[in-house]
Amino acid sequence: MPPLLEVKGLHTEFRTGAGVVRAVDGVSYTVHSGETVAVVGESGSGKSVGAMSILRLIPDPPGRITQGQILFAGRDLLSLSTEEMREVRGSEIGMIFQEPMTSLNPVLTIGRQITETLQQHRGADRATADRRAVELLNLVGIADPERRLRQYPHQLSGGMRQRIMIAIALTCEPRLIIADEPTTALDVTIQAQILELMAELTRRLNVALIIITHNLGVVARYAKRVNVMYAGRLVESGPATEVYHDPRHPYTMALLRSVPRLDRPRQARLDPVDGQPPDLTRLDGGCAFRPRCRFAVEACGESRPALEAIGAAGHLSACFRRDELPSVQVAA
Amino acid sequence: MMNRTGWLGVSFSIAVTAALAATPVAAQAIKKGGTLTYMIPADAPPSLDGHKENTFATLHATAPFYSTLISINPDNPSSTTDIVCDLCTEMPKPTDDGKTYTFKIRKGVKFHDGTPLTAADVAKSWQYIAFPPTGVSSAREAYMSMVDKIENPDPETVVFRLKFATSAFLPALADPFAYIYKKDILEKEPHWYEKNVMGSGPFKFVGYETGQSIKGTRNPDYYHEGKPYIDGFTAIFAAKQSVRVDAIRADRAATEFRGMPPSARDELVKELGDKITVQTSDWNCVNLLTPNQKKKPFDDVRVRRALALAIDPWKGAPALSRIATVHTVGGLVFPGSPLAANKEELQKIAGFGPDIEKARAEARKLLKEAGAEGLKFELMNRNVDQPYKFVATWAIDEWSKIGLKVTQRVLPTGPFYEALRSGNFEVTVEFNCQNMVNPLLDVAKVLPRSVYPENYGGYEDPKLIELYNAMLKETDPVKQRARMRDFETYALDTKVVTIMTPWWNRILAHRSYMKGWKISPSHYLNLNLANIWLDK
Amino acid sequence: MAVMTSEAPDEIHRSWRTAALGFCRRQPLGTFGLAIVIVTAIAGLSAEWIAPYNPTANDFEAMTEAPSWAHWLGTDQFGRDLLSRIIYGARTALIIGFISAFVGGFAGLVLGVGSAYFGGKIDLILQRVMDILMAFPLIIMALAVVAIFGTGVQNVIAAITVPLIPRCARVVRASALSIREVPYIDAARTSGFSHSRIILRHMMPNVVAPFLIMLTAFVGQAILAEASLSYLGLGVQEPTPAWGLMLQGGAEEYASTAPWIAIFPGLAIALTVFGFSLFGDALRDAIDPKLRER
Amino acid sequence: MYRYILNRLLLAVPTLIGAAALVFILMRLIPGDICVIRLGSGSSINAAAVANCHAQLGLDRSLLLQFVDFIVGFASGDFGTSMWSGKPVSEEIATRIPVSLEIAILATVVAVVIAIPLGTISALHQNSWLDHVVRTVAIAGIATPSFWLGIMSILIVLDVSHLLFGAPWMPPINFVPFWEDPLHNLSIVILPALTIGYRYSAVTMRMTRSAMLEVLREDYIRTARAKGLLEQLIVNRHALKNAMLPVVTLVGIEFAFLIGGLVVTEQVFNLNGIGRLFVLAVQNQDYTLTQALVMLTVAIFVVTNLVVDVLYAWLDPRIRFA
Amino acid sequence: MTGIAMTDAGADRPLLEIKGLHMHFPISEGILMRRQVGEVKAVDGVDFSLRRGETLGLVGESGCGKTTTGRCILQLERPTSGAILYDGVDINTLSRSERLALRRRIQVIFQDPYSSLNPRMKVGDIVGEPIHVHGLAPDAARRRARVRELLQVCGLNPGFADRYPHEMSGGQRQRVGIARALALEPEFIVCDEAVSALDVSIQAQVINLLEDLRERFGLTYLFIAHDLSVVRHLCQRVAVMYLGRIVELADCDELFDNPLHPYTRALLAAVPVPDPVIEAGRNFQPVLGEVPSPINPPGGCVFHPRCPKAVESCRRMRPALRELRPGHWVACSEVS
Repeated sequence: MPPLLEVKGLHTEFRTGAGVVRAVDGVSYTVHSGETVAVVGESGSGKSVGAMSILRLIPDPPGRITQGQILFAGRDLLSLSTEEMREVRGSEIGMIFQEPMTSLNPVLTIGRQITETLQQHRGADRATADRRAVELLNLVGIADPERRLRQYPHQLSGGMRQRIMIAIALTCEPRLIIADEPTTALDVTIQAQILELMAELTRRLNVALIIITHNLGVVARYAKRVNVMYAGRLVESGPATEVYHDPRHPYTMALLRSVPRLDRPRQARLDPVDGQPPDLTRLDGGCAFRPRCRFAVEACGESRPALEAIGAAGHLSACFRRDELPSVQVAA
Repeated sequence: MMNRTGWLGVSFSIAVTAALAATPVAAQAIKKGGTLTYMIPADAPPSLDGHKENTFATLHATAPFYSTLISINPDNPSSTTDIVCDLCTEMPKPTDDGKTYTFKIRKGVKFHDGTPLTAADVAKSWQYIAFPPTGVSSAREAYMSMVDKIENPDPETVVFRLKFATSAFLPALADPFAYIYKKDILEKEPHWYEKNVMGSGPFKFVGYETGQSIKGTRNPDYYHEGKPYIDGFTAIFAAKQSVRVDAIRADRAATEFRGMPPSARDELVKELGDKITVQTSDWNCVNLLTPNQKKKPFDDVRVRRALALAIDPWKGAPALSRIATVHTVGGLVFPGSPLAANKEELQKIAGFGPDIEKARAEARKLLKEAGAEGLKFELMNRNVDQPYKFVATWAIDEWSKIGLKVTQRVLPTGPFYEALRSGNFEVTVEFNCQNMVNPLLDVAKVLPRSVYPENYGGYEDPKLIELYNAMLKETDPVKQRARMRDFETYALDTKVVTIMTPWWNRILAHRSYMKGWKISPSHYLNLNLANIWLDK
Repeated sequence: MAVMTSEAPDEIHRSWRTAALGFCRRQPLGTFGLAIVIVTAIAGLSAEWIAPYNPTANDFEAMTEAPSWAHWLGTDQFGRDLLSRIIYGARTALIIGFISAFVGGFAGLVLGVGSAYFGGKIDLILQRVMDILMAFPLIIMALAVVAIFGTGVQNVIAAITVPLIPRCARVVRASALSIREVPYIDAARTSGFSHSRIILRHMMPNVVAPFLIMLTAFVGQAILAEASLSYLGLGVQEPTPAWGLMLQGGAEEYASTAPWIAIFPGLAIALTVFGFSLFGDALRDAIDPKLRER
Repeated sequence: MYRYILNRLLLAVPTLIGAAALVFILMRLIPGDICVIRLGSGSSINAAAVANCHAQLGLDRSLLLQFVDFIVGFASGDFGTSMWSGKPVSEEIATRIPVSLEIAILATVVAVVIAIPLGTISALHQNSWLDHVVRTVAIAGIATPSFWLGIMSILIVLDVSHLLFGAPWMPPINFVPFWEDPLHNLSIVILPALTIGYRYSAVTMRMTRSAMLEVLREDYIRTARAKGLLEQLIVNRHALKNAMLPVVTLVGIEFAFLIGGLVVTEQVFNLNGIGRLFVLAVQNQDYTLTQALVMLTVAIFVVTNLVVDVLYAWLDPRIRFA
Repeated sequence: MTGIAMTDAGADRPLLEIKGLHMHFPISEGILMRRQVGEVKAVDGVDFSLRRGETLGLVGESGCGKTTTGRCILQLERPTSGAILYDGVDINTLSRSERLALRRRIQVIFQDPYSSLNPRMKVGDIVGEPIHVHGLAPDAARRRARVRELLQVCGLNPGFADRYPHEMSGGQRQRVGIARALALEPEFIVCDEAVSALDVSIQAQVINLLEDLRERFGLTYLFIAHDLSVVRHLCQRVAVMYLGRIVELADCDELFDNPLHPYTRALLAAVPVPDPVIEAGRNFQPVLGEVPSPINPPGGCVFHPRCPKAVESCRRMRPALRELRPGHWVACSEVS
């Protein structure tokens, strides 16, 4: 079965006063129907830009997708007309954003914000759209949906707003939902509720989910596959268990080591990643992680390692020393 | 240079057009009918009551509605002495050694409400003007100080009995504000006329919108046979100079009756050619530059003299006449009067000398002697463009030529008067402008405050008063003229109590279709529109 | 070129230059505005040297002359060279514009920041006072000031300055209120800094940048206000060369017969205010992070 | 909501009293005397007449008494009589208000109808040539002295009509209410309304543009785009309503300040409106009239602010349901 | 007044003791005549104490009052009622000068490395200003030297003194914030979400720095955070807050290994661990509902609407903080 989404060699740039920022610099990955894929990375790693690029929501100027293909259900989204692309958004691909506070329009009712998608894409009449909205609110676990539909976002709590966002994303029964840090702004207990809800709905409705996060725990709990990004590139990709238990990129390894964990005994000291994240306008030809890498060798400064497979399980890493890492790691 | 001749050319052609237009084209047959629209160059006057008010805005708005006992001859308004009857039947000869004047009143005159106007109404109106009862104010009470009694022996006769004989009486009686009101109304409600109009003049009142317009319609019962010629008029308040010019240009109005700057005349003539008629006259108004002698160094006659010497009126007047409403170089007396100084006489007075370089050299010397070289001072002025600020700008530049550094402080009318009265100024621009041309009284402006309350020079000078009285009491015209010279020389040359600027120039450009109206040296005169007809 | 003694100044120069060049590239309109402002400033500062004639000397041989080689912009009714009067007028305009904008602005700044910082009763009272002042139209307020004190450059400045204060205080207060909530103010308070230090060192500088940009607009507004006052006859008086004054009388009287008298000073005002506004706008766009690309 | 409005109205009371005190003091600080101005425009002034006039106008009483009278009169709806004309102040104002109001409303309509679409388009095409043109025209509107614009526009109308029809044309100079002769009326008010409206629309346009730019960067616009809504819908439904919030405030404030603009514009066009009455009242030192006019201005200011607040609440549910 | 009795009887009196702290923010309406129409009970009766050299974690979800508690200690807010005893002295009874002296001893590190530094000041001035104001260095040269030293201590290149905050990365800025807090040589630092805004890889660096500093300068921390794993790593004791109240307080290991309060349990369960295998094995049931509004908190036990263990009495009775085990305090009537 062909993948639902195939991103091939995606490049997205931003032209800023300080220079050109290659926010996404040659990223390729696939998502299958019904699969949950996580994109992990720190701020500035290009994970959000990559997701926004799929929907072509990069503000131009200053941003621009310069290269690559995004094959969604067989069509290259990058070659669609603006009008065709608009039809894809919200209808075939839903999106959930980080800030439920600001992502809903403060001056429109909840109902209006849900139903307009239906009216736009399905040409539904008011009554049908309203019925569907009630149904959706029930689906995302909001009590008393009729009343809620008449309310405005500020009258709802953060958790409820994010539920509304999920309802909006699900309105047209899309095949893929992209969730950009959907729970970062929420409290832990609410975060758990929302994630559970998303996991359950995607499973029930067989929707593929790309979840973008910096939280390694969230990934571990919900994702089948993990893509780790650093400085605009994928540095490691593979099934979650593989990546967590046998990381093959020094950055992934360092990340996993640096977080304090509840599941393990308290350490005396954390083991942080040294140095600072790179300035994307000043990258050289070598591996971007090299200055912070404990395993860097001379070759790392000469060219950027490609993302290549390790074994057959679909585990890939962009490190020259991907194969020797387990042994080096022990030695270190 | 080429351009300059171009602009000179324009002004030259103006002069020619004006001359042509003003020439009477034979005796044209008078046409009747039509409505005259004219503008009143002011904002709304405080009231419509001529007895109470002193502003031309009231007069320009209400004169067509009223009769007066006597008036200046509307067919010869430029004369300062041609006074004729309006409501009376004949100009009386004074009796009783010039102390009694007996007027016979026309019969059959009707107020606009249809009631007859009798001598009783005339007498009552004049009693209110001369002796206002308490609670009633009369702006002309002081002019009537020579009147002892006003009697009304029968319904056709009014008798004025004077305390003493004076030639100032008849001009005062011809005051254009001296409307004849109805006796009953005055007695019942003396303030009625402030907001209402009801007279016996050539036009009947139609309506008044505050600050906007006033309208009148022809009075068919008017006692001057055949007049007025027009069916009615609309007077629109238009305080803004440019609006008035534009309105005449676009024929929204035929004219205004005060006077306009040369630029307006130039523009109208240039744009409209013979559709515009220009009438000009010397104007019985003048701006004076008065130093405050209570402030140093203006107490020093050398400084005042230097101020006078620095200004060259002979060169300035013709130049200024192209841009400002001033024209004629003159002394204290209105140049159109027989009492006025001629050029030769003037040139003997400081500031009127023929050689300006010599005069300025002397001025510098005087300043040096007085220790006031490079003096800096403030010239106070009133917030009126024409010609106040033009005259001031010119004077300041002239003064700069003897090293004086003068700045101008302009005040709105209220604060301006306040500053004048409190003496809170160094040198001020003031003005002397009277309804009737009456030089005997007009020159009193330079008399010290103890005698003439509206003098702001801050000086006392018994000799000046003495010279004035000598002139006033002189009855022989030739001798009186000589006394006037003494007075003038003492005031302007010996003491330099004030500095004359060129006398004003009344320019009126009106639509050529407006005929029958003649300009006069005062913008308070000849305003009842009875003689006007429209050639349309 | 200055002698380089160390590397640091060079770097600063370069960053200045890059910043300036970047500004010019990204804000072509703003650069145009800046150019106008600079030209005006040069004209105002060096009027004595560049003006071809004495701006106040009457010349009765050359009254209301059209533009020519002798008088590039023509002459006015007193025969004064318009170009020279406009050049000198730039000085008057800038003096009035800058002094009233800055005095009014800084008074507003102090009141606004103080009001926001102290809050409570002080804020409430100040706000009410500002409301009252705001309710008076600028021109009416100026009318009263001039009626009381008379005309003259200082009084005109005062007349324009007074109404600017509440407008400025209002804007400043709003931004100061948001800065008051910012953690570095809390940090300053926990460090035991005095009120005056917190206001002056921590709040003011952070309000001042947007405020200075606002001031450039105020300079323009002040120049316009002077023109309006002059139009009503209450502004600067003859013979001082001032743009608004040149329009008063002359603009209307000669609009038809000698239009250059009306046109050039009007253009000078419009262009200068235009320049200040363009520059201010561009500066705001360049500095306001919200308007910069993400 | 009603309580909110009531509260705002109560808030206006100290502002009104403060303004009353301020104008009372200011007026009495102006040197000069209404009686002297009235009686002294021609020649000599009669001291007795001046004293008489003072007594008639009540100016011989103590300042405190005058102030108390003013406040009490005002509170009871009696605005007094004009010291200049002796007519009731309310009548003086009522005569003048139609022109001013008409111009103000027309200018506002011009501003709103032209500025909001232009500002929106400009923001949507930020940094395009269209944006540059619109912004330049707008800033020119802020930079041009309105009286100069007025003078020039009259002149242009005169010259152009002279050229086209052979006879110069200008709008009539006597005001007629709209319902009596709409064409006549409109030909009078259109030029002043445009003159004032230009600056007004320029300000509004700039505000619309920057508000729109800011709103377009908001997350909910991104959400709307992600929903695949038509761009038109995003602008009209999602962006415009939010962007209108600051615009409404500005339009309100500017409307309240229109009286200031009218002062100059009514001079230029010789209109007998509130602005000119204001100048006259100050120059004639007509205390009662000036005081009443200032109170009127403050009242307009307060009411406009109130209207803005209500509109704001209507537009923004966060306030409506707070 | 139950108070928190010291388990360690031999210790000195606590460095900080908070007794019955209430912080209610009035909600008023009306612009002219303000009427209070309600209040936000941000902190509603909090007691705890801190020993010298100890790190106490204060955890809870947003709006639970942990930050307000910190601000009260920092004297940025004046509590509605209750006492804050610092070194045995109630800070609300201090005179101006005593207050100033106390300010030196208590410092703060904020969450947001962007807004907690004055953007118009150079790093050197930001760190040097408190030294200057409190006269801790005799002259400018010494002050500069001290600033460089502090930057170095915080792991920054002393050359950064000439930079502006916007020229630095988030982690570096947070280090500047720490250096500023250290400038006054305090003994007590309130860390208000000091690491939560940082990226994972930087967070660990800063946590390590905070630990190093504590050892080096004998600091006492009040560590306010919502990230349980960080709190567990850094703190000796932990207090869990919910809707303005402390629901559980215990030694760190005791709390994490043996949570008693249903809310603490829910919190811990909600945190996913970065291990797919463990996560796959967990049977996870998120706690229902959301945090109620602090304007109108539920009666009785504030957690009862969401509590799986709630019984009828929880609606009415506000459970007191009881010491169920030595040093382990819980405010729940249903656990034992």
